[in-house]
Amino acid sequence: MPKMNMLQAINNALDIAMAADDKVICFGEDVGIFGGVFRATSHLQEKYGRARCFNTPLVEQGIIGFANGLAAQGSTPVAEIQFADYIFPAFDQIVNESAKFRYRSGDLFNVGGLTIRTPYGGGISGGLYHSQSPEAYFAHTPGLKIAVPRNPHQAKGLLLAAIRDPNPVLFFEPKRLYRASTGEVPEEDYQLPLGQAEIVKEGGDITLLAWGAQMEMVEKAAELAEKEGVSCEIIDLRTIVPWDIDTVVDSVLKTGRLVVTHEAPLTGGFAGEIAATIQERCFLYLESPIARVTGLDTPFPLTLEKEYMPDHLKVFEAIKQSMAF
Amino acid sequence: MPKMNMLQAINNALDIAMAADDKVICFGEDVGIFGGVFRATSHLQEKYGRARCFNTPLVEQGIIGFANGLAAQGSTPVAEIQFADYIFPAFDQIVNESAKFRYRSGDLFNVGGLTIRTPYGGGISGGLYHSQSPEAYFAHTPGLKIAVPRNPHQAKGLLLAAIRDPNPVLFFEPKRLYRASTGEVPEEDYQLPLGQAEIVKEGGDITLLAWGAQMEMVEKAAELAEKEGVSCEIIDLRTIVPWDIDTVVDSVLKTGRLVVTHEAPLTGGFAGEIAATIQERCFLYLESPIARVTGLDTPFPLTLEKEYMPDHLKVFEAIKQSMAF
Amino acid sequence: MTTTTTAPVVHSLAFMNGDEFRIPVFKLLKRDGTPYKHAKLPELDKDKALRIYRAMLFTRVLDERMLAAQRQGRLSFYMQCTGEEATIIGSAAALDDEDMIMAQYREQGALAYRGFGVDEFMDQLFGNERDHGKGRQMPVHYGSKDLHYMTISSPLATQIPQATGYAYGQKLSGLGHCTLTVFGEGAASEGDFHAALNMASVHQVPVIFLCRNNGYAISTPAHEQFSADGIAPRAFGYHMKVVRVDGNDILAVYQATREARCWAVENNRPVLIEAMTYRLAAHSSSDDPSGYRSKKEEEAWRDKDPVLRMRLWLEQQGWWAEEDEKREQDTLRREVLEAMKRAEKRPPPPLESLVTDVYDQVPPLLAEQLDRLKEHIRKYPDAYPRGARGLKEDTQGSGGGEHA
Amino acid sequence: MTTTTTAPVVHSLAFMNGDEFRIPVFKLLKRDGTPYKHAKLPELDKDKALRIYRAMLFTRVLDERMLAAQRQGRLSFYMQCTGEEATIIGSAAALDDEDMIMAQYREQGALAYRGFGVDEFMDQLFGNERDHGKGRQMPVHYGSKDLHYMTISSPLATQIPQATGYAYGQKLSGLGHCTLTVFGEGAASEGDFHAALNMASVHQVPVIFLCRNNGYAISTPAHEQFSADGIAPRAFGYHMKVVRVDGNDILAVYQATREARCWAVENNRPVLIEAMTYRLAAHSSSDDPSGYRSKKEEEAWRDKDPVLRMRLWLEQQGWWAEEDEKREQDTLRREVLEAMKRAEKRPPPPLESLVTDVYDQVPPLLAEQLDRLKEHIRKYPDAYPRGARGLKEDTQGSGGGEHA
Ligand SMILES: Cc1ncc(C[n+]2csc(CCOP(=O)(O)OP(=O)(O)O)c2C)c(N)n1
Ligand SMILES: Cc1ncc(C[n+]2csc(CCOP(=O)(O)OP(=O)(O)O)c2C)c(N)n1
Ligand SMILES: [Mg+2]
Ligand SMILES: [Mg+2]
Repeated sequence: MPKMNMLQAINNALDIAMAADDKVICFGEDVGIFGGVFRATSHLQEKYGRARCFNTPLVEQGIIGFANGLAAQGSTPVAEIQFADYIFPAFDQIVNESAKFRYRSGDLFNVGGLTIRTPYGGGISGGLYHSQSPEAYFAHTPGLKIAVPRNPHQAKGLLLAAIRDPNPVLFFEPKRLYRASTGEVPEEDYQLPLGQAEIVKEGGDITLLAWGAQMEMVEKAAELAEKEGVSCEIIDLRTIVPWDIDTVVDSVLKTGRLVVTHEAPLTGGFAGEIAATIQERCFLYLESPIARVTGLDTPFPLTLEKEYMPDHLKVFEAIKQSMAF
Repeated sequence: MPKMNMLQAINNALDIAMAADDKVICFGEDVGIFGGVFRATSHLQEKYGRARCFNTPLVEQGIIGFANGLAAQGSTPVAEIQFADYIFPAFDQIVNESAKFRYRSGDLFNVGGLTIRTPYGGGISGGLYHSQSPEAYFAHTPGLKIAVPRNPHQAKGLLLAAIRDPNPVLFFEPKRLYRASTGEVPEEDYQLPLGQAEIVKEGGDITLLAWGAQMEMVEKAAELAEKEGVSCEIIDLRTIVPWDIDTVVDSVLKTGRLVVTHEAPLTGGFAGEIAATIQERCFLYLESPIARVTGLDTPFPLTLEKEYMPDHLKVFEAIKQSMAF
Repeated sequence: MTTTTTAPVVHSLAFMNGDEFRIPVFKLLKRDGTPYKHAKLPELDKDKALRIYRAMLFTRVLDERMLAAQRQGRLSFYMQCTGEEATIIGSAAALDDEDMIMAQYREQGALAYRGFGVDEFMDQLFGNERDHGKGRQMPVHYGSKDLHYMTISSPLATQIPQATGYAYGQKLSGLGHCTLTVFGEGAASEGDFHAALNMASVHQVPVIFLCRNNGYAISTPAHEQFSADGIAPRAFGYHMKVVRVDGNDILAVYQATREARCWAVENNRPVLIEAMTYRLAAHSSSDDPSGYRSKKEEEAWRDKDPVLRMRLWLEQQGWWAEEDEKREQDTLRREVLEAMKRAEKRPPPPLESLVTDVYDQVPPLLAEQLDRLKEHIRKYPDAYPRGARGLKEDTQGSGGGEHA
Repeated sequence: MTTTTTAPVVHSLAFMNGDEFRIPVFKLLKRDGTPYKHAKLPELDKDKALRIYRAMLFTRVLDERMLAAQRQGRLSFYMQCTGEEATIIGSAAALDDEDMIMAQYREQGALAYRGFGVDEFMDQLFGNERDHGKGRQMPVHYGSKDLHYMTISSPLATQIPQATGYAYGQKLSGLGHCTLTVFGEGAASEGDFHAALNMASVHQVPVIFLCRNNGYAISTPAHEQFSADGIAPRAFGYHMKVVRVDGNDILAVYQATREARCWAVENNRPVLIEAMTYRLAAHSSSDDPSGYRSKKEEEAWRDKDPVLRMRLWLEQQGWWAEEDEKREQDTLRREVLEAMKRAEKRPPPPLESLVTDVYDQVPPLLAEQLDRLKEHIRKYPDAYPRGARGLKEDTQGSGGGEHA
């Protein structure tokens, strides 16, 4: 199997999707000849022509509005938003339109072909506007699916699934890992299922739950904890909506403890949803409060980014606290 | 004390704020001579002139962009978004701009004068786009405050506080109650504190928590429950951000049970945040899982609105289940 | 790439503002239905002319009846097309019937022209189990896949960039279709308008942007909406073809749209049409215009009635007469009333429709929510008569009177 | 209200598209610094001319040095103004120093002209404890309340409607100030642009919209950004005064902005200026333009260098000479380097700055979060050297080399 970094895996997935289906069309700011500011769409214009891979004007609400229309027409648009921080001008088109298109029309029309790719998250000295993790804003919106890969293998498999899923999917790419994360990626066309979490490591004492770039923090924290004799079960949620409640519930019924972590601020973050659901479903089995390790309730900082980040040490401390409860 | 409905109370608060301070300026779609589609700004243009109360063009992102600039300049804009369902085109200006203005400039500049008023919620046969309760989208955004009144007295006191608070405040008005809710409202200028919940009724067996229009459901449900001998403590959160954790914690430490209800869909709704926080802080005191009674994870329906709504019967059932746990 | 424009160079400073030129208004018919001198009317055979006129009449009758029904409390909400029938139906008639129409909400005339049945209208208005939209949206939010009419969405202007994208797909599919998107002069203030027109121009798509400049956005008059002479001059900012027509002159609208369509489809290029018209009725059944405009102004526009103008022209062709009018009106009124009665009686959509179509399949959590809801309704069937219907074997009678 | 326009009526159909007229480009100076024949230069005394030129030189030197610093890994990120100094500084110089400037990110020249100190620049670039922005934003996101320069915000175009609102406040306060907002031709595609210009025109505010049309938005050339001849024709859609200038000709920019300002402030009306220029450098230190444009094109624009043109003109006035240039350049280089060394050594902002300014006061939950963070850092001080600094009595030395 070839080794790829995450960008290569994404590029490869797009390439495969475009080769397999003429209806797949990629566009966004600087996506054309330049291949996107991160080069995720490199060479696609060369290969598939300007009609199927192109630059748009600089207008996110237009990009998604256009993509909605194109999807309604029967095409399979894969729109790139250059940074997740810049997805908000398109919020109305996503939340009021993409998400509600099928429902409001009684399934006469739908934008199921739509995929929105966008790099999210911190760790690149990006400050307020190149670091946000906005998944929770969209998770409150029935009608959307949301997937986040943690490594190149997932990136390819989940992105291909997202493109082919008959519902609009937001695909958040952990940009910190674009080049940092490498691994073996099958050459062929494959999909990973949306809506299914992955048990990355089994363990008996405590469940650690995350997605995307935070998985690295969780794995490092688990290493530290294992050294202290704590057996950790690690789950990668992979899909935020619909999220795999059963897998998490089963794990917590077994371990009795749960730590959830994400980069986004605490208040209103998706860890809250998870904690609320799990405390309800595992009430009698919980041995300690469900812990959330998250960003602070502030905008994303710059100089003190390291302090802000919910890193492995903070996750480790949460594990210890949970065990000691 | 005069009796007012909620619209009159809001109109009265705006009138008082404009009379007291030349810097207060009200605008939005149809807000001028017409007084807004719900008439919340009636007569303000007559009284204070077109420069201080006016129609804007039909562009929510412009209304809030303009309001941000006006607030940064030192004025006190009170912008109306005609329906909360139409606030999303302004999402970027609110979430990336209003919320982060002070932080990113190191407090050189701020838009603390800004207040955004908007009618929210169901119960008026409004379907998908005249019924949404989007508070949770904003609750995940550090830098914003969010207040929701449940009756005319609160509407006036909280709105005056919002206008004068040195931070941007979103003021969600339960439009179902605009004319339906009436009560005595002091004539004079007064403010109710942001960030403080109100214990509406003390009780010992279970805590019921809501805000805005849902308070009515909670009160009705409590009546049913009391008949069955359950003593309910009812809390009106009033402010979603920053929310009054202490008051809720104190109550749950006492009762050991909590039901939270809102109209918005379950997943990612603010009840999740509350449940996550309370299970952590009251872990050893909880006698049953924290229950959430909310809208379904669907867009807001029309014909089957009654079925969708988290009404008093559903709250009542949740109370019974919690008691029986 | 260079930013040097083809513009001339000057060494003394002069500002422009658009007063340097005017975009004229294209008219063909006078109010009395006769053509202006030198006006060359479009070719329109009798069948097509009558198809157009019948759609106009139907729309007028529908609007009258349904507003009345709303006033009687039989319907929760309604919006009239009244005064704008020529703009709507004239443009729809100029299209191929398979071209996509993406409209705002006041364009029922286009649907009527395409052949949307009176029962289809009523089922949507009453949100019953036969509504294509499954009773999920407010009245007038029609949609028809068969008739290539996109389901209406309340958030204004969102359909405009969608039309650009839809037309891009049409261009790629190469079948020679285009998209017509219709919006008010108020909606044209939204950011989505700018996005849509710019992208259409850059990406070269066959879309017709039809702005109904009817003078008001609810209470806001056009002069508080923008400062320019209408919407048309905006086209210059996108180097887009533009034409302005008398929106109450159906032949002018028809001709302008036909030429726009030809050009758009042949060249894969967008066109902007501004139709100058007037919203004769209130904004919606919830609105009362007396608070923001004068009866006199309304009267002046009533004199320019587009339906009457078309009728007069038809009479001059010898294609229509007093008796036809009477018969047609009677028939339409009866059909509308009968259909309304049928629609009112039809039961609401089944409880399951609350959770279907959120996704292509109902996800587990939502299925669970439905189950819990059913259980709850079984406990309190009287509190949820509509929801309880399908849960018991014996349904609860008609359900007709339940609509608020 | 009526929608009848003042437009003429026509009975035959003709589309327009904006080719009917051209918006010329206003120029005063040739490349060699001499005025065009018949060009009437603005009055500019020696002091002001030198203030302008020094700001241009400073900006050039700052850009060169900081890009080099970025290449050496001393700075995380940088954006150059190079090639656009005339547009930025010429417009700033035409304002009253108390007018508000709301810029995009590439306008450090305006700050330099207003007197932002070299240490202030450096403290922001290095996000140290003296940065006015408290180390929260990426390099080049300057702001100065004293100099009426709004802190830069990365989301594009958001400042444009804000400028409209700011100017509305200025109009109400009646002190005769206006707002200048600067943005790229790329940012002008955003919905916020449309909102801003339309509202400015309707609400009649003294705002100058200055578009730097520099040919590119990152890799996207202007012809993939819009189809019209530049941004200027959009003004007609808002009935807004507009002028187009050679953005590399500082006297032309100065004169156009001065007249625009006079008119805006006296009449409370907006003006649009389109400055035709070129981004000579890469988009940012993260970009490599060789992937999307030719060296030849860049060279052609290098020949139109705005700083050189100004220098040649100054020399012709006898106000500047070779020695002045050398001395000034040396001084500036030294000042920049020294300031950089100082800024690098300054410690980061205190840990508390993570939570202040989210609100006017730190709310209880956030205070709790800070307390927990402190506790955590006390446990692992080596893992958080910056955060740990303030927590111990003895701080950890310079912190200088830590910047990624
Ligand atoms: C995004 C959005 N904002 C506000 C509204 C509320 N609203 C509904 S119709 C309307 C006026 C529309 O005016 P115009 O576009 O001129 O169309 P007309 O009603 O005149 O046909 C407004 C403000 C909305 N539906 N969507
Ligand atoms: C809303 C938003 N979308 C995308 C970006 C990413 N971005 C930063 S600069 C830029 C190009 C801007 O081009 P232009 O406005 O022409 O300014 P220039 O860089 O040429 O000065 C882009 C796409 C952003 N900062 N904000
Ligand atoms: Mg209108
Ligand atoms: Mg540019």
